[in-house]
Amino acid sequence: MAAHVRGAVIPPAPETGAPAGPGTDPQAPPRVAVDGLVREFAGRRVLDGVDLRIRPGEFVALLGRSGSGKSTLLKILAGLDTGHTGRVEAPERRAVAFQDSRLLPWARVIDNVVLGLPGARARRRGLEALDEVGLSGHARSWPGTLSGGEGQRAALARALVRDPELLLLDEPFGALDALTRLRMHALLRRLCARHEPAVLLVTHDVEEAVLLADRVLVLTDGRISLDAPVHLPERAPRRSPAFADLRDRLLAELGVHADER
Amino acid sequence: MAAHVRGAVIPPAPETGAPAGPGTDPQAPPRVAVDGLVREFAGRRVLDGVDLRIRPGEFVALLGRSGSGKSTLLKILAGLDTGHTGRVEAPERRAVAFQDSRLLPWARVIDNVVLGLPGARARRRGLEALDEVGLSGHARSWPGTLSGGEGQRAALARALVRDPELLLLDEPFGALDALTRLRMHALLRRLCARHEPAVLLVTHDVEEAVLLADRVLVLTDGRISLDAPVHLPERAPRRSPAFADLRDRLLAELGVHADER
Amino acid sequence: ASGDDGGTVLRIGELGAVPAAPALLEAAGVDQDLPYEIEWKQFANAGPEYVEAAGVDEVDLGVTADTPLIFADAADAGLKAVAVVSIDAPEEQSDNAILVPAGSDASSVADLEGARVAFQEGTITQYHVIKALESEGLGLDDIEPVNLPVTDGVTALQNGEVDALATLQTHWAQAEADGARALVTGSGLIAGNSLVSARAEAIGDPDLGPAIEDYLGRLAEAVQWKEEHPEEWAEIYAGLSGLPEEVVLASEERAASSVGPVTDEAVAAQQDQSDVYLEVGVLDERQDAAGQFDPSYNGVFGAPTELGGD
Amino acid sequence: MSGTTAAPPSAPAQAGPAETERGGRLAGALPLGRLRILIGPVLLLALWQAGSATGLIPERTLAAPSTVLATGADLIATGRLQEHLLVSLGRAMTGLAIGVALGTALALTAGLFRLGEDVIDGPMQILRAVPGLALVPLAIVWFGIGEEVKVFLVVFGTTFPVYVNMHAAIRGVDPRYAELARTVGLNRLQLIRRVVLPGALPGFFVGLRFATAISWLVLVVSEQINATSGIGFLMTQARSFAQTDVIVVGLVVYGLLGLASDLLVRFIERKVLSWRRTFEAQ
Amino acid sequence: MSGTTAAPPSAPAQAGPAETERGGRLAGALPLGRLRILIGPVLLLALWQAGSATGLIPERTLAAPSTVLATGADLIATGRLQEHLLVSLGRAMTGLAIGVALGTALALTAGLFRLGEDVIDGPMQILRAVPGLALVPLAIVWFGIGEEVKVFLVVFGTTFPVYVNMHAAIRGVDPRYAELARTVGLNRLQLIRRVVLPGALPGFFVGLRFATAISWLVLVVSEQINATSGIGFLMTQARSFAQTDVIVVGLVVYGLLGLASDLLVRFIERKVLSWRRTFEAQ
Ligand SMILES: Nc1ncnc2c1ncn2[C@@H]1O[C@H](COP(=O)(O)OP(=O)(O)OP(=O)(O)O)[C@@H](O)[C@H]1O
Ligand SMILES: Nc1ncnc2c1ncn2[C@@H]1O[C@H](COP(=O)(O)OP(=O)(O)OP(=O)(O)O)[C@@H](O)[C@H]1O
Ligand SMILES: [Mg+2]
Ligand SMILES: [Mg+2]
Repeated sequence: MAAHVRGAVIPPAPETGAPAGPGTDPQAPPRVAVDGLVREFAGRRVLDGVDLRIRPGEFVALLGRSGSGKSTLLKILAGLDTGHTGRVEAPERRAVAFQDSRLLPWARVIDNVVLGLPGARARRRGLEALDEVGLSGHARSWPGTLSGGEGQRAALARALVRDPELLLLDEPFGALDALTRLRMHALLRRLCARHEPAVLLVTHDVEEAVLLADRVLVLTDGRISLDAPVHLPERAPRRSPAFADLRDRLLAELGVHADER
Repeated sequence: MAAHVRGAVIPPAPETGAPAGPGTDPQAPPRVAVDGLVREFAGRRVLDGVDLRIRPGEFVALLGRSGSGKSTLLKILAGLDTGHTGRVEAPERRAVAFQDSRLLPWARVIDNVVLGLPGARARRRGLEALDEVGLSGHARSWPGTLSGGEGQRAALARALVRDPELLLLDEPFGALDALTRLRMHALLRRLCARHEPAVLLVTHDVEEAVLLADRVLVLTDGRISLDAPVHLPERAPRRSPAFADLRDRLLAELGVHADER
Repeated sequence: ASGDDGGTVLRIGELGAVPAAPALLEAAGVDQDLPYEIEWKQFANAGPEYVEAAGVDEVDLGVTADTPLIFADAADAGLKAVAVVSIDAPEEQSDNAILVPAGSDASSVADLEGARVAFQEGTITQYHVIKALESEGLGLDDIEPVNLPVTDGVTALQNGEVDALATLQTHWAQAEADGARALVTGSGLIAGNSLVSARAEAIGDPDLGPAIEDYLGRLAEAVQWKEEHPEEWAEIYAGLSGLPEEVVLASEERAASSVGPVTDEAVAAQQDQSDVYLEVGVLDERQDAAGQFDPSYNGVFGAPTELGGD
Repeated sequence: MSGTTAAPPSAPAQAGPAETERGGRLAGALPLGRLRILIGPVLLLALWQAGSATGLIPERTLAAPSTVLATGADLIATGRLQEHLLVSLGRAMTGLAIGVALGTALALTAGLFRLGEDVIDGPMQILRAVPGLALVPLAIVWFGIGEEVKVFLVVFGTTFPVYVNMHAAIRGVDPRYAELARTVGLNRLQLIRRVVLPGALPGFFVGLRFATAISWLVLVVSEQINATSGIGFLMTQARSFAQTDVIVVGLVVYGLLGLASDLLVRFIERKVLSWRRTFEAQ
Repeated sequence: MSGTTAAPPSAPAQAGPAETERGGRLAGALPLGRLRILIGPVLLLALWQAGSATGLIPERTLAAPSTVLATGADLIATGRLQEHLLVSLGRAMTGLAIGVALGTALALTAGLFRLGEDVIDGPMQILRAVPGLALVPLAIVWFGIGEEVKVFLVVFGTTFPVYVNMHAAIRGVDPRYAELARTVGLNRLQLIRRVVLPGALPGFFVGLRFATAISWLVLVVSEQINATSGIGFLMTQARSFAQTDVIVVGLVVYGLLGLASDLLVRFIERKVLSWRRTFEAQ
């Protein structure tokens, strides 16, 4: 893994000052290192100097208003953008779940999931992943026949089956009902515990962000305007005052007033 | 408007027994009348005898697990499906916001919004609608350059600018951040108060459903398994016990256990 | 060229849409005991492909109308006429005609003044029209020339698109069967020769040279047989081409011809045609027609193997 | 409003606005099933017969269907037609196979590599515009007057339609899928196999349709060069002897070949593109 | 990893795996800019000159570029070439305009109405396969031997590529947009204008490219009929008189016409399809 990481030259990032979350080694060099990242579209600065560190095993959630540049940042980390300036380092082995589920319409669901993974073993793991996201019955369906949430889960399975060093998830649960969403949370947690990838999760659900992440970021006006570590009790985290506190802080940062919550 | 409604032959529907919500005339004939609706895909019954009435001015939210057939029902009401059996009546003047935002890639955002509406007045109204969804700066953008949430809002503007008799919304807020979402709620409420369309809103957000709708339905195993009227106080509805009660009942119906909420 | 077994192979180009020559040799009974092997090459579209193929050593010998040799020479294609198929009585008979449709009141070439006359540029039909006009003291400027492929001429005439059509052989016979009438034929105006041409290199070749000599003898015999058995030949040709037998027969009986040596008359006729093309601008430079001929095989016909000169 | 299919008798069908649309669709779909595809050709035949009967199409220019039937039957009885077709089939198919392979390979190279695009696309656009007929002399120099030259001319004619359509189709593949391909680490070959080829397949089929027709059309020219058989030779022969009935038999054969190859390509298309939802006529 | 462009000097650029890709892209993109499009043609020219110099392309069959330049200059100096081109331009453009309009109208009818599809598509597939050359006698009967027949043959040649590509492109329009069109109540005309035409435009342009080239190619046949000028006439004449240098000038003119019309169509395409993100070569 070290071969993929260029962290050696990067000094530990004291400026963001994020304490390591559970499962994160504070001494490990960061897997993702972004400095002074700027991206313009037609003269508009969407990203205006973003600095970011993500350590191996760290789970970072990214919040931000619609159109604030979250997907743009994710794409840059995924190596899919060439128009930016600034320093960006990310491991090569990364998996992405795009905001649109982006399934190849000409490949069956299972083939979409194992896309690029060779061998029968990958296929077996793909089927397991489909089972875990509740789509075992749709393995041989065409993507065009899936419902919105089914497509999203297939895309999630495709990202999870790869066990990457960096997992980039762009609103992967947006189209899911409450129960399915909880199941997907559990699945994601299990996988992260097992493989310890660095995770960047874009979401609009503040509670989801707080419950899943070690650290929550808010992107405002092209910069990281809030970088909040999450410390919740293991049991009944939703009931803890820390949960409500952090949620309210984040909502405030996103511009939602107390009486609207 | 009456010319578009065939309600005269439909007896008032005592079986669903939904009391009229605010702004709903219980005597008015239903705008949407569905009886024994069945839809199969490849032998699988996705809708298995759905009965449904929606009155003019009534706001109905539809919940259901991912893949339970919500979008299918919506499409049938929109007149876009021909493979079903059963009786379906809906007014002709309807507007749809699809689950995918479905913007024509070759038309600028404003042209997408006013698609099918002739004249300069429509254009002015389209620009107003874009302003209301916070996209006034993107009127002349190509849809391909919009962020996920921006596209969703453009699609919402397209549906709202038409002032239809039946408004069909398929997860129109799924990709929006908390603040933008609240604004869209307010916008939708304002519009409904003004034009009193019948509304069917598909959503995964139980609280959203309870706060917006006069009635909340849950679709399970191809049938409407729960049909709950909503009665909340006008002031601080979120803090009322009725809100928490209904929310918990709906979550339970969706299979989420108490300790997971 | 030599075959698989090392024996001599003579590659003969057969021009036109029917493999007529092999059938003719067979019918005339002159295809036996060949001291060499014949490989037939069919060029359905006549002219250009044969000349092009000869230019790249794909064919040794062939019979064409006289016109293609003029252009082959202009393009340095390396073909020489080694024998002439000429009409026996060119003053009375011809394969060429200028036709007018049924009901036309033209009675002589002079009546064509101002008329739309169809011919194909760069073929004998153009030459024929020029010579016919010339005989009446007219030129191309006095008519309205219409450039049409020979294959489309009859259709145009029948549909009244043109007032007259210069055509030949079976096309003539077909139009005639449809009521068209010959205003004037080629007799007395043009020679109407066909030329047996060979690749210049083949002529001097120790194996191919004698083969060509032998083949010319057989060809002469076969043509003679054809003239003596027109019905028999018409039946064979009709079978090959799918044309009605009457049409073939009418065309065959039009003008008796025979294969003979390269003669001064043939060279002169060729020179005249070439000069006409120069005059109307189809050719850029004056040619010496004698350069298109090689009398080496005149001996086959008992004629001197040198041209008499002027 | 949608109509009623299983409503209880107590609730009679309501004719709503949408009902009309549905009625229209049913009326268009006629109960003919798969035979619908024959409507057009039969109409064409009827027009032709009518034209012949009224003299709009003179018998000596385009023989009437009845005449053509007789001539065709005759050509088949004597075995001539089959023989010509068989010879042509060999030439057309060989040339087509090479042309399609070449066109596809060139389109992939130009579509996937910028350098390939720079080097290939310009010359292809130039050569594509060059009349094949005018290339015959050159083709004879390079390939002689045997089978090779005939096949070469088919290759020359079929490469371009495949190239142009395929190249445009590759450009038309959604670039978001290319992004996806990069994130899942597909190599160039996998990118072609998994993304570019399937995505460009509809365009490829359009090119294939053209190429199939052209492979036969070219024979009218190429079977003038040292050929004594083949459908192209038959046509040239008939044309130079003004045998309109044979010409028309040839035209009919061409038409049938066109229809048959179109049906074949459609069939393959339906199998291969079964994932595809298409814009439907109403 | 992506590279550095505005990093402070203290943080030197890191060569990550993605860096290589980017470098590759840069290397491919050469600093030639818009001149890149000339690489191919220049290469083609070089090959030709080399072939002529080595004798692989005999002067007699395909004159060397230098010879062609001289002949071409001569043809231009005497005004012949321009005259022929001008005459042909009129015929090609008239026929092209009609053919494109006809092909588009037929494709729209077949694409939008089931009945249209049934009646139109079969005959189009049949007629498309028919050799235009064999239609000449019939064309003469119907259109005489004036300008009409020449234009007709261009129309016959150009209608089909437009039809086939456009028809396939209409089928390829995402049916979800048709659903959208119904829900916003577009009528048939608006559906065409707002959804079908723009969606099928990329396919239309492919068809247009073919049609443009074909409009010139057909002239080689149609300008044999009662023509005394035109580029097709020039080619036929040169071939029957074995004037290889003139043939080659003709071929070059054709090639340049092909390149020019391709550039023109591309230019229009870029303007009209500016919304489109395409799959890019790397
Ligand atoms: N290719 C592009 N051209 C022009 N503008 C673009 C382009 N891509 C993105 N943008 C603009 O950049 C801004 C940020 O887009 P991005 O997709 O990153 O937003 P986001 O934070 O993901 O929003 P959302 O939550 O709505 O998905 C948006 O305003 C968008 O319109
Ligand atoms: N065209 C089709 N062919 C086959 N199956 C289909 C088709 N369309 C939908 N389905 C199936 O029908 C079921 C219901 O789909 P639908 O889109 O209505 O779900 P949904 O309730 O909207 O789900 P979601 O919340 O995930 O959007 C799904 O299991 C889906 O796979
Ligand atoms: Mg986004
Ligand atoms: Mg749905």
